[in-house]
Amino acid sequence: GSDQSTDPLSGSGASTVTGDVTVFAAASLTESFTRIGADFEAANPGVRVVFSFAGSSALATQINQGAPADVFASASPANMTTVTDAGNGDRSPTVFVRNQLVIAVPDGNPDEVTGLADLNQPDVKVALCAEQVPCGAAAGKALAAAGVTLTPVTLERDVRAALSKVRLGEVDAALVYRTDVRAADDDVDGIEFPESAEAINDYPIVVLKHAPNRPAAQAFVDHVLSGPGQAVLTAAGFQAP
Amino acid sequence: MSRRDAVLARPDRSTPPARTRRTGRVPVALLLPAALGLLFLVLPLAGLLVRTPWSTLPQRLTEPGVLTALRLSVQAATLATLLCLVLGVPLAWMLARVDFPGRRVVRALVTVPLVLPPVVGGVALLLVFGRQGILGGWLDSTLGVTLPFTTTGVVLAEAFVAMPFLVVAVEGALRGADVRYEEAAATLGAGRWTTFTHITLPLVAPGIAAGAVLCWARALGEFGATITFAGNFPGRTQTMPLAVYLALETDLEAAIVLSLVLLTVSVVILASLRDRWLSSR
Amino acid sequence: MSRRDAVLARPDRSTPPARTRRTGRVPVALLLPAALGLLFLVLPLAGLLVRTPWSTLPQRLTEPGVLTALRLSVQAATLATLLCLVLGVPLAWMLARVDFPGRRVVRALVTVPLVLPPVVGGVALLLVFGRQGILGGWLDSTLGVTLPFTTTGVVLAEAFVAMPFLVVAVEGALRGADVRYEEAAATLGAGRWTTFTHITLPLVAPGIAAGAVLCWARALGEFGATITFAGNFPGRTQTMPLAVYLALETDLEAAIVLSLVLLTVSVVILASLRDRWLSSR
Amino acid sequence: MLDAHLVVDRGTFRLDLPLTIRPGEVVALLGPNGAGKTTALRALAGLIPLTGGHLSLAGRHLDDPGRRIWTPTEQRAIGVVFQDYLLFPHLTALDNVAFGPRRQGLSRHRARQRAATWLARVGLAEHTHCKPRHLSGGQAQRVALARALAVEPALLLLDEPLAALDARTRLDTRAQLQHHLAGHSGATLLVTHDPIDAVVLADRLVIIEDGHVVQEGDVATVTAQPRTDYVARLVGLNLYRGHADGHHVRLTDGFQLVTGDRHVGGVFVAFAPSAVALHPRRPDGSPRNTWPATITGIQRHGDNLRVQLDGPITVAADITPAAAAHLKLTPGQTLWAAVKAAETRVYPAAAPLNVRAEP
Amino acid sequence: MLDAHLVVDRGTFRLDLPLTIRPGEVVALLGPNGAGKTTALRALAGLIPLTGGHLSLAGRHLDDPGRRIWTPTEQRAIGVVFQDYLLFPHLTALDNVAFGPRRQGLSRHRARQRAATWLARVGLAEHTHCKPRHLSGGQAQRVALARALAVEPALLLLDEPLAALDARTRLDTRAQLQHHLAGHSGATLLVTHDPIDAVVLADRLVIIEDGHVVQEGDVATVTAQPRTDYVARLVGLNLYRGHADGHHVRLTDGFQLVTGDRHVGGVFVAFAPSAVALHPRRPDGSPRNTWPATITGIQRHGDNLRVQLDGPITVAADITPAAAAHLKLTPGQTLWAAVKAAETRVYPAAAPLNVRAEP
Ligand SMILES: Nc1ncnc2c1ncn2[C@@H]1O[C@H](COP(=O)(O)OP(=O)(O)OP(=O)(O)O)[C@@H](O)[C@H]1O
Ligand SMILES: Nc1ncnc2c1ncn2[C@@H]1O[C@H](COP(=O)(O)OP(=O)(O)OP(=O)(O)O)[C@@H](O)[C@H]1O
Ligand SMILES: [Mg+2]
Ligand SMILES: [Mg+2]
Repeated sequence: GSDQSTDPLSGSGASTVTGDVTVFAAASLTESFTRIGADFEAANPGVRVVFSFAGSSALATQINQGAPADVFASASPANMTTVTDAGNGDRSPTVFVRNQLVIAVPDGNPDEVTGLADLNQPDVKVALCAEQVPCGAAAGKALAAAGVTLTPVTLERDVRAALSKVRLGEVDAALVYRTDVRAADDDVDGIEFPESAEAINDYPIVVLKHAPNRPAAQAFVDHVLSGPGQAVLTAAGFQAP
Repeated sequence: MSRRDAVLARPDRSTPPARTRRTGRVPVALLLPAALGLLFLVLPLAGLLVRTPWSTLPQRLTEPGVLTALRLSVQAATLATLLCLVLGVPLAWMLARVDFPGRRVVRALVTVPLVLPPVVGGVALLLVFGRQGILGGWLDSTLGVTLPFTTTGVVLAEAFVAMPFLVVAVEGALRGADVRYEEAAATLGAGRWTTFTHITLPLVAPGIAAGAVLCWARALGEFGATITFAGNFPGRTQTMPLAVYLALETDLEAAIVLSLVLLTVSVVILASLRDRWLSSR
Repeated sequence: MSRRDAVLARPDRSTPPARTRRTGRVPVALLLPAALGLLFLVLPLAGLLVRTPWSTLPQRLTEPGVLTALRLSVQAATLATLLCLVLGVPLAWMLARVDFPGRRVVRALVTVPLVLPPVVGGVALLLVFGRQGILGGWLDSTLGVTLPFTTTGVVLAEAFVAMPFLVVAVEGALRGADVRYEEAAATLGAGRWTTFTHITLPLVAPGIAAGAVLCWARALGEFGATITFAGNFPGRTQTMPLAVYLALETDLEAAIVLSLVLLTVSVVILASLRDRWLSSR
Repeated sequence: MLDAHLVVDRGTFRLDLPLTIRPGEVVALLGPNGAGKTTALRALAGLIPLTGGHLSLAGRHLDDPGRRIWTPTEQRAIGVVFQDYLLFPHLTALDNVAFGPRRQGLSRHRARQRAATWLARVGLAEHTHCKPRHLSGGQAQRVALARALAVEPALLLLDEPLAALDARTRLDTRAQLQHHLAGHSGATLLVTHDPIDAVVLADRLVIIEDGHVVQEGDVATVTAQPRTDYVARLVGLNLYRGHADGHHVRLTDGFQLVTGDRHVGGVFVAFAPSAVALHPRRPDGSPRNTWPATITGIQRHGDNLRVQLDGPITVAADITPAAAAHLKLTPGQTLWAAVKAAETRVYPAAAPLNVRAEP
Repeated sequence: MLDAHLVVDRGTFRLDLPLTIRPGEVVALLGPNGAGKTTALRALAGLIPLTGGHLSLAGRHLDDPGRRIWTPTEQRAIGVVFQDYLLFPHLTALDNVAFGPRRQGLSRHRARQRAATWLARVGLAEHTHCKPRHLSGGQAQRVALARALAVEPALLLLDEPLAALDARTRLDTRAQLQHHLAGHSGATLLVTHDPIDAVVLADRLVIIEDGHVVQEGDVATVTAQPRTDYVARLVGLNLYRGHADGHHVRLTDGFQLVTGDRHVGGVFVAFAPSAVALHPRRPDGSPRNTWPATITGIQRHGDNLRVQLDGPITVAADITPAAAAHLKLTPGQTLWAAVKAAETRVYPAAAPLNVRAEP
């Protein structure tokens, strides 16, 4: 149903929105979005934000199969495209944060890794993401830019899995996002490297076409893009778009 | 004829109970692999216990949402098991007792949800029961029933994934049962339905119990199909495995704690239930 | 005494085979839930078939990697099933036949890997067999054996997840079997080991077959523990479910095609195997 | 009444048994192990389908493969006592017996009452609430008997109903059974190995061997004129087949017997073991048939001893212990056997039914 | 030799049975259903442990709960024929029989040879390769017999070994068994309901009721002087207990019998059914014991009829069919029964062992 107000300007300040807003968000946004949701509810007393965190591709499939969601925040443009190509996005999505790769190494950096080239040693076990997932695609670009060829021991299904391998000591290094290293605090160190600039991942967000509560959805998106929202995200290690 | 020479004088002090006296010694060839198998299943649990953050355990356990997710998990798994029993036991009976054409293919098809990666299973369920699915639209428009993203959806997803365990286990039990008792019931005037409820079911009760345990445990641990078909809404569709998944995103220890909670509950429930079932005869 | 009045004249033309003549009519109360159950298990498959991109199927199937992943999946699942048989059947026997203290707890502990979300199971395996694990370091330094990121690791992860199915199913079958045959074997001089191999095993063969089928199918579909413990590397540790999962990230159709390949292979193998096993008696 | 021609193929074995039983009649089906008695009983019960022939009970066609008629077991008005009981292990003795009456529509209470009555009749009033595994073999057998009788069937099928009972209970149960069968308007088929059961309980005997009827008739005729070795042993007679020519019968293996009756053509010759006299030397008195014989076995038989003898014909002889002591009988010993011609019975071998020749 | 005192508690039932069997001796264990015969046999086989007493075989202590000695079944030199066969369903008849010899260390080939020999001895040479479910009840029983005999055990335990055999095979198998037991140096315990089996095969009878020995002794003594109703029925005698005072015995229910022998004190009185004469009116001839009696049942019994009678004492009478026709016997009819004092046997009730009084 979309006979509700479509006023694009019903923004964050106007506390005219009420009801539930259902947000499908990538699992890597769990912590930041939970905080942003609480802030948003505080600012809009009549509103309750309901999150469903899962993998971006699963969320995209659900939305295309008619899931009753208002907002979709994806961890990759590709999954967003799946949704918009199916005509389920209300308009073109907005990139709300970006994420940059770092080299995750165990606490104290025992192998003294300083850059991508250090990973190409026979006794250094490296985990990368599979090329089908955003961090894997980004890693591919970064390695190409550095002219480094790696033989990883594993191609992980997502960035958290790759990071777990470092935390459990199974690999000596992994290419992951800066936000992940930040979340893992003292267990792992993040080594920045210059080629990561070539492989920055965009996080797009969109109000969905069949959103049951379009005004509140738009208000939530606006809140994410607003100053307070962005502050929570950058505190978690994301870069502003 | 060496067996005639060995007389085993048992040196233990206490009077052994009647049952063990009959059973005698356990051969090493069985004891060793059994112990290894048990170790293999239980050691990883020890690994988890080693990594458990015991100091912060209390506040982690009392966090809001843990109890909700736990209750939802147990409820959904139990309902899913009931659904599986209602649909799966008759199906197993058909496979074991009725000689219809294509039985072998049906039997193999039953194992499909076992082999299907659960996430794909969830997608398949969406394709059928989703709002745009084969049946979903019709269910929605005529009966007003929506299944995805509801607690019912969780039950359905778990039942889909867990039912094969029940069906295969019960069929095995039925095939092992002595058909002649059913023949005796028929000579006393019992039709197939009465024979099924009064004779067959009680006779294969241990097998059904085993199948239900498998089914319940599998449903309790279900993750992929649930998150795909029912979404991940706290209080509505977020079961413990989903909570564990999210916790894994941020905090390995939290995930371990949640898993241990799930395990403890399940082990306690199973340990208290199974002997009562098994001694039904 | 209405049962004495009904004489059922069968109108069908062909001479019915002997077995069906004996079975008579199937009660609706069983037929209906059985049909519903089957539908519930098979309909989602239809959903997948509807979405299958039939036109591009041939080139998708011949893509490199598909066959490799398939072969690895079948091999690993088979090896895992063998491992489970070797360790799990003796364990099930202990649970069913030996009255040791703490048996109920052990029986409940066996179901732990069922309930544990597979990803956590993978983590737990890493904590034990990983480089820094309880046993892993020792295995590495003394035997030079590394398990994570190897095909052996895949087998281990699958066995860990699938073994409970075997153990529970076989224990149920053992409890259903008539112990007096084992007593008869003992009077003929057979010790517990000979009795086990010569009498018990053949008698519960259908139950073991059912358990092995469950175990194999579960291992074939295993995803979470495998990718966590053994990682994902094509040709070494990438089984079909892993390939399916990654395909899902970018291309639903590709994932469906891969799943169908997996399903077809499994259904064909199971349909051809099971009747031979079941008719062992 | 039962009117059937049971034809069942089971691999190499084929049962071909015409069988009619009038209402109230008790027919005993006898035959050696593997003759097909249980097979016939299962075909009547509808547990295996006929592959030929037909079966009708009380005017209803129950099974007729030629006309595609088939009635499932539970719709046949039968009661069965199985050779190995098949008591439901999860039900008490009472509920085992009440199972049939319940299926006939009786309330749980009434069914249990009827079951209790039947259990009391078979002498198990104290074991009403026992599970079958707590019953001894004979107790289980009696519960099975009560269970089959409690449905008051139109056709009662009994597979060795008394085999596991002890001598005393057997006598009582046999009397009970006789009493019940007398008051039973339906047909009864009794499979048994025990000639006494057959003689006491049955109106008519049907004897099968290898799936075929070898003799049939009332008790007196069958016991007086056995037509196969099996029947002869069953009723305790020595039986031979041969060709008669007046008072002489040449047996199939060449030996010649002198008989009291005159006959011509194929005949059976029968005489009782008690008609055989044993002598240490060749006797020269009145017996017309004498031959040298070797003792192969000696067993007690009632108050007498039964001696098995080999020779030109194999024969069993009953003698008193006193005579045995006098003759100092031992296995392997050779002596002379004698039978008076007047003690032999001769009757034509041309049988009224499909009899297969036996030596 | 076997030297045992078997004490087993099973809920409300308690078995308490002293039992010794010399090498080569065959002891038959008889008793009504539920007396504890199978329980005793299972305790000897080590399938249930003793709760008291002791058990030693060939000088070895196998089970003695007081001394914490226990030998598992498979280490006892026994062979068992179970009441319901328990043939391994997945093995052929041959492999069932070869199973025991294999366990004794014979090669597969030698074990099969021995098994084939045994199968041939029990008359099943043609069924060597049949699975048990393709065997009839009696065939299965004979395979079980062969299986137990093939291990040549020091103690052979037989639970109703001949019950399911047909009359002919029974005779043969009984003779075979007799032959084997004669050549068997070990002890044999035979549980049976069939007095003929016991009489033919056993050297000594042990009769138990409700877990306790009620009579024990060689065949002649037991059959001549039964001490319980069960034994009397088993051997076919009428038996009463009473108090003797010279030629008069006052029975426990007050009736008085005149006897040929003189006795004083507690006695048993026994007489055969054939000693009972029936008269339409009160006889005034020689019989000293006469009483009015009512017919409760009539059964054929061999060549005669056995009539069950109620009255001041219950009694069974055997009469010829001719006499029956003359008396026009029908159930319910009242007539006079008479027994000559000379036909009664009287013997003291003070038993050598723990006998419990029966009327
Ligand atoms: N399920 C079966 N399949 C094939 N043959 C069978 C089957 N059951 C029995 N037979 C064969 O059929 C024949 C008749 O068996 P049946 O059980 O009817 O004999 P029976 O007369 O009852 O013998 P018994 O007195 O020993 O019980 C036997 O030769 C037996 O081997
Ligand atoms: N497993 C059991 N648990 C408890 N009581 C039992 C068990 N088995 C048998 N009994 C009881 O023990 C008693 C003796 O049984 P047993 O089987 O030894 O009798 P039996 O002499 O062999 O009789 P039958 O001649 O009928 O086979 C019976 O009263 C029976 O009810
Ligand atoms: Mg039979
Ligand atoms: Mg018994």
